[in-house]
Amino acid sequence: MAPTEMLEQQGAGLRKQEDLTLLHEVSIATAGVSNLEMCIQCGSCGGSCPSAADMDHTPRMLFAMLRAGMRDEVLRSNTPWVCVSCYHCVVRCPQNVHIPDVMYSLKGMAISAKLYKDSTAPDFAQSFVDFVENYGRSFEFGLATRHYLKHYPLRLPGMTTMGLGMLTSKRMSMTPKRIKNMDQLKTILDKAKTLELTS
Amino acid sequence: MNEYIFYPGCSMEGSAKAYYDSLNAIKTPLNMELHEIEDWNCCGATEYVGINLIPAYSLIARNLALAAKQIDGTNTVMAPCSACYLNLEKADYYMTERPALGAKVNEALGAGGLHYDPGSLKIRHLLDVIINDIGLDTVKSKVTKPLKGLRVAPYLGCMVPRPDYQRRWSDFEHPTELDDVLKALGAEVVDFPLKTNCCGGHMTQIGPETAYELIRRLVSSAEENKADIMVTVCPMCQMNLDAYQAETNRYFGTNFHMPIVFFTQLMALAFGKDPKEAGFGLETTSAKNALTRIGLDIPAVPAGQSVKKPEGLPMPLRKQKRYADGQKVSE
Amino acid sequence: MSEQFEPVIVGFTCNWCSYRAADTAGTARVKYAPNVRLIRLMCSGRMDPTFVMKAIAGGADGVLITGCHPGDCHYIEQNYKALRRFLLLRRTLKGLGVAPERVKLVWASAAEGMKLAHEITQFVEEVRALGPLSWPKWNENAIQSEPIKEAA
Amino acid sequence: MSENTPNKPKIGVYVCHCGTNISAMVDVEGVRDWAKKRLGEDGVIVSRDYKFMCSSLGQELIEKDIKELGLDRVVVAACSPHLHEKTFRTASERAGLNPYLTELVSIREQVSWVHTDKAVATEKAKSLVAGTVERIIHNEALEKLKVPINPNTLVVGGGIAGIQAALEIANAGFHVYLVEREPSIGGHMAQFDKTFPTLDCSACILTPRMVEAGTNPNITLLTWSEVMSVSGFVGCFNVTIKKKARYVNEELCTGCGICVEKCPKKVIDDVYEAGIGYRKVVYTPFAQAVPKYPVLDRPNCTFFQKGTCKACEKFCPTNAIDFAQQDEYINVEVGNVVLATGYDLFDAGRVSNYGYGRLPNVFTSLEFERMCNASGPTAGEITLRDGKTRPKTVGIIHCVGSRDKNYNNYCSTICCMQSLKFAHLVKERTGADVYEFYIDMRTAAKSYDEFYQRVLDEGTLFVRGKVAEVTDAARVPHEKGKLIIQVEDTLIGKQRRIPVDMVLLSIGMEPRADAKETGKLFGIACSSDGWFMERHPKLDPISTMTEGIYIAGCATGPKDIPGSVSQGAAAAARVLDKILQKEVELEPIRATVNEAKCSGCRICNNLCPFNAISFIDDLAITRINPALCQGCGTCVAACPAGAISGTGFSNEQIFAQIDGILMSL
Repeated sequence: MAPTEMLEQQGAGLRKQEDLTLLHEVSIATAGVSNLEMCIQCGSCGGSCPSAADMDHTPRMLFAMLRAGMRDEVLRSNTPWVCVSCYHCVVRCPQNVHIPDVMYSLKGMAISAKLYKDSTAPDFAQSFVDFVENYGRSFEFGLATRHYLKHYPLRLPGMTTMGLGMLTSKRMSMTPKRIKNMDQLKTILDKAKTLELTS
Repeated sequence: MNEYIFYPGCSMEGSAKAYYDSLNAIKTPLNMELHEIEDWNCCGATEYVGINLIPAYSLIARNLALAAKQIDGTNTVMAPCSACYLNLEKADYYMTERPALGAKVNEALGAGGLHYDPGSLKIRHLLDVIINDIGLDTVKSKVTKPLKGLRVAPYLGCMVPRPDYQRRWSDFEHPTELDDVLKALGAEVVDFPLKTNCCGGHMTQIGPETAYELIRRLVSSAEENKADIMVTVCPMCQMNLDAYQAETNRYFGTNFHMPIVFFTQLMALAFGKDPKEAGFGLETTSAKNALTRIGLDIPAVPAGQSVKKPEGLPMPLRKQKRYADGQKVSE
Repeated sequence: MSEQFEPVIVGFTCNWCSYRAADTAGTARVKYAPNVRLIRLMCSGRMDPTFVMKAIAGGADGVLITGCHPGDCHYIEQNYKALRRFLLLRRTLKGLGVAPERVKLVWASAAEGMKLAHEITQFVEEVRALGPLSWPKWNENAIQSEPIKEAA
Repeated sequence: MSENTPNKPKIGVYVCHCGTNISAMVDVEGVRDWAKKRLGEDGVIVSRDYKFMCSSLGQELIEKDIKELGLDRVVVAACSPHLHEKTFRTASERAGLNPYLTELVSIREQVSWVHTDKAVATEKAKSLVAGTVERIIHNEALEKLKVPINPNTLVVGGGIAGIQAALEIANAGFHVYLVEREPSIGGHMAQFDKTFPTLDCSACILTPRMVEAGTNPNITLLTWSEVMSVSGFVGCFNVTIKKKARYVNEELCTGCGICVEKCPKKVIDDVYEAGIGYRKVVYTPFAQAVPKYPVLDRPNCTFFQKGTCKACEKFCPTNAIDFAQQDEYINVEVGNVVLATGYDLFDAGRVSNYGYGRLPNVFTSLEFERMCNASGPTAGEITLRDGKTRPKTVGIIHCVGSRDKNYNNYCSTICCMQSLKFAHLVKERTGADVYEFYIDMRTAAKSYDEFYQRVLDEGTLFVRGKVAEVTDAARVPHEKGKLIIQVEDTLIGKQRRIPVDMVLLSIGMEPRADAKETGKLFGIACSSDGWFMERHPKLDPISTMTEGIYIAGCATGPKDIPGSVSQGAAAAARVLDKILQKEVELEPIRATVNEAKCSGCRICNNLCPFNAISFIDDLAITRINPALCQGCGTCVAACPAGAISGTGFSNEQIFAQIDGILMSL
């Protein structure tokens, strides 16, 4: 293998200059002030994470990879999708890095780059959003059935007992609620989709 | 009269019906008046932000903008659902912390003829207002049927005590507010070490194995601490721990039976409401056995720790200072 | 006019933090806008509002006041007094029809050469944006005499 | 401007090339010629340039002109006054010109080094020169103030730093008042068992020094005492010290300890024993305490609570117990002060995810020091909170409360070494497995890293990662009944849960809770972190902005023992230097009140943090004590009557400088 290719394999942002701006790019795309640049790699996030075991990289590693500009590797990582938003990492981070919000940004970037490994999570998020964008409310029954049909058809039998219980006990309604001023919400969201954080 | 602008959140009319019913059952005795936000919409849970940031925050902010229109007397928005509470709270906070975000969101709202000035509302959780506005004394005074002998595991979950940008709670990890309410109801509160750990969140949908493990940790710890029942403040937590407990049992070959209900349900019971009015019977993991304890005048089950003088080295005085300036020190 | 307006700015530093910050910037060869001329005081607390009036009346387009960070004042707390006077001063200027943005307060520790340089360059741009401030040349009743009102 | 001054001044302007440092970006000759031409009418009679003004030849150039042309003002356009002001002022002085009639203009740091357009840079250089020329016309010849020095010294704080300072001064033959808040001197070092990296016994090396301090005739030991008020200034401070009632008569007490023995009441000792041991109500904190006299802890004393008991009094062979004793106020005159007030420890309870206060077997570093100490509550046995069980696995957590924006931003510097020491002690005494959880290993001092090597060699297990939580909630059977340390092992990128019996929190240092008040009391500042602020962090770490007040030890920031000792000694050296000079010279930059102009409005009265301003009631005017005044000029700026003028920085001088700077070139 040619040395340059080997370099490619090893990645670590040695390839493209632009990749060295990745960290900043993510930081900007994040809701609050992410403080991502401040990470000292202490690992208090990876240590706190209840689902770390199922992540291919701990958040800390992900941040190091961002620094190294490993765009594809980061966006392919399942880490952001496994994040349960428990916020333990945020309150324990000695540098006040807004970790879950960074995870949200990474999900968004992964979706637009079509770089996620497993489509389960993105699909769930998408169907959730679909309901919200059409009704203004989330629709648990529709969501659950639609999602389970697609991804865990074999689990459905096991689920039905619970599902039925939920329905009979009126904990789930068969029909979604729609808000009155749906048009207003639509226009707002359509406008919003044309906007993004640039600074 | 404690007035609040009220954001119920989607699940209150669905999976968390019990929460809604019991809230309605206690609001009169607690003298609460709730003004529901006119035509409120979903807060996006933890899903929308992961898809598209600005729309996600605009979705949340629409509720804030609508609520701001309803300011009259009170500017406090009260949300009983942790995820809703956090989303509203975060939107308000980030729109201030990151003016760029605020500008974009208002640009979007503008398209719908709405606008929101971050900071003009106070977003608070139901438990917060019960503790800090209504107060434990009032709660105590309304108790007609103390929950004597009922061992309760107080379970707050994540999104109420964290990230807590407004510093409303006594602690990120081991807040005592829920314990205090339950004690006020006469219940026996177990020192539940995982009271702010995660219930699995949306993992029940996208990675059940992960979720089942988190559920197992919580339920087994509650059982080890000899709790009769778990109490939560969050529809998502209740849903996961209650509805998916059977699945978890199946997955691990365990045999947990830990009922989990909303704290308002126990409040309603203690206030003398009948179980149905308090939203009981809706839970998948039945609270029947647990309920039989209430009202029966049996001596409290001796707690794990004995009362006699500890020998050996004394324990440090437990300070609960959380802030650099040391303010808000809970006994 | 084709060539851009070069504002003249008088700056005041304290002897302990901000003047040393200027030294630090120099030693580190940090480049910044040349429009500011610094005057050394012992402390920002020495900052007498009439200095600012004098500078403005004397033809300065802006005045930069610098000192130690709050809590770091070498005279313990005098920079807080500077802060108070600064706020008062801005109100007075407004009353006189001078844009208060023409006076800026910057805290810079001896180590913050970078910061000071950055703040100076930024302030020059801000004042450049405000345009020239032409006041009647200094005389005893300059303050009373009707000042040129500024747009905005 | 010139008409303001009676006889026209004779000013010389000297422009320095500084090799090419200045001349590369500033047209030096241009400035030279311009100064003569444009500022001639203001009194510039000569202007020269030279390759290196600061060289002896350059200085001689100036001296020659002063002598031959009778210059009475000198302006040197060169580098920053903080570098060469002294050089040129001394040169002028040699030539018979008052040093305060020479000024420096910084055209290097403020012009040539920071600008890129030679023409513009040259213009700026010119206006800066003009400003200083206009200013210097109004400069006055000033004399340095001289203040006699009282040879006595006050040392506040009886820790190792304070003891060191006191001993050095006393041994040089001068008197020291050593004030300590606690019943005994010794400070934190007296609580430790071993000291890193040498592992020599802390008490063994400290107590001899304590005894020395206690017996040295030149040291007046004032323990169980606090400084209440300070007035005066360098050379003559007047200090009031409160000697808290001991309820033990020091004349009569022999320190036999029978009262302690007979006292029926035990309370938790949360000072010396860090809360894990008990003491009597009448007590000496530890066996080797200096002085030997016990203290009666009034709030806890049964007699003071119920009016009965008096066991101590009954059994005292010399009737030294004195329930009627009152607090005593002592006034002392001193010339200099050394503040060695030490540090507080971070409150581990604030990091609730580490469970301190909730999980019995989580200990702080100080608790562990006491536990290891042969004189401590377990007589040196390392045990769990039950006081019996030996741990089989111990986890030591670094950086607790340090390097963390939620608590303290700074590194406490000693915790890494302290933790390594703990690891060694645990291994040595229990053979337990020891884990160290660190973010970065910081062992940067003489033979520190060697100690790290040694501990590695002893088989301590190092995990790089900031511990996320310590919990007693077991997930798997083998975790039951243990404390589980959950952490990301950042070197393998995996989360680990490590069950241990005992957790030690290496808690950081914090400024004393009352550091700010102490600072106010002595007129010195605290940094934003809260530590006492040095005059210069590198070149003058011992002295403060207030003449005659010196700082040493951890009061200025986290430090190890050698660091504290050196600072104590250094502070002593500074004090002795002052004492031996017999009088001190102060910069004459001071504010003075023109009593004729003073309207007595008192606006300036509470502006001075150095209490230099006092109101003379019967004259209804304000006066400023020149020796107390530090010359900040705040009162000058505040005086509505313009009655206060600041030497060196008078309104005339500043106004003139503004005119100069803004003059058309």
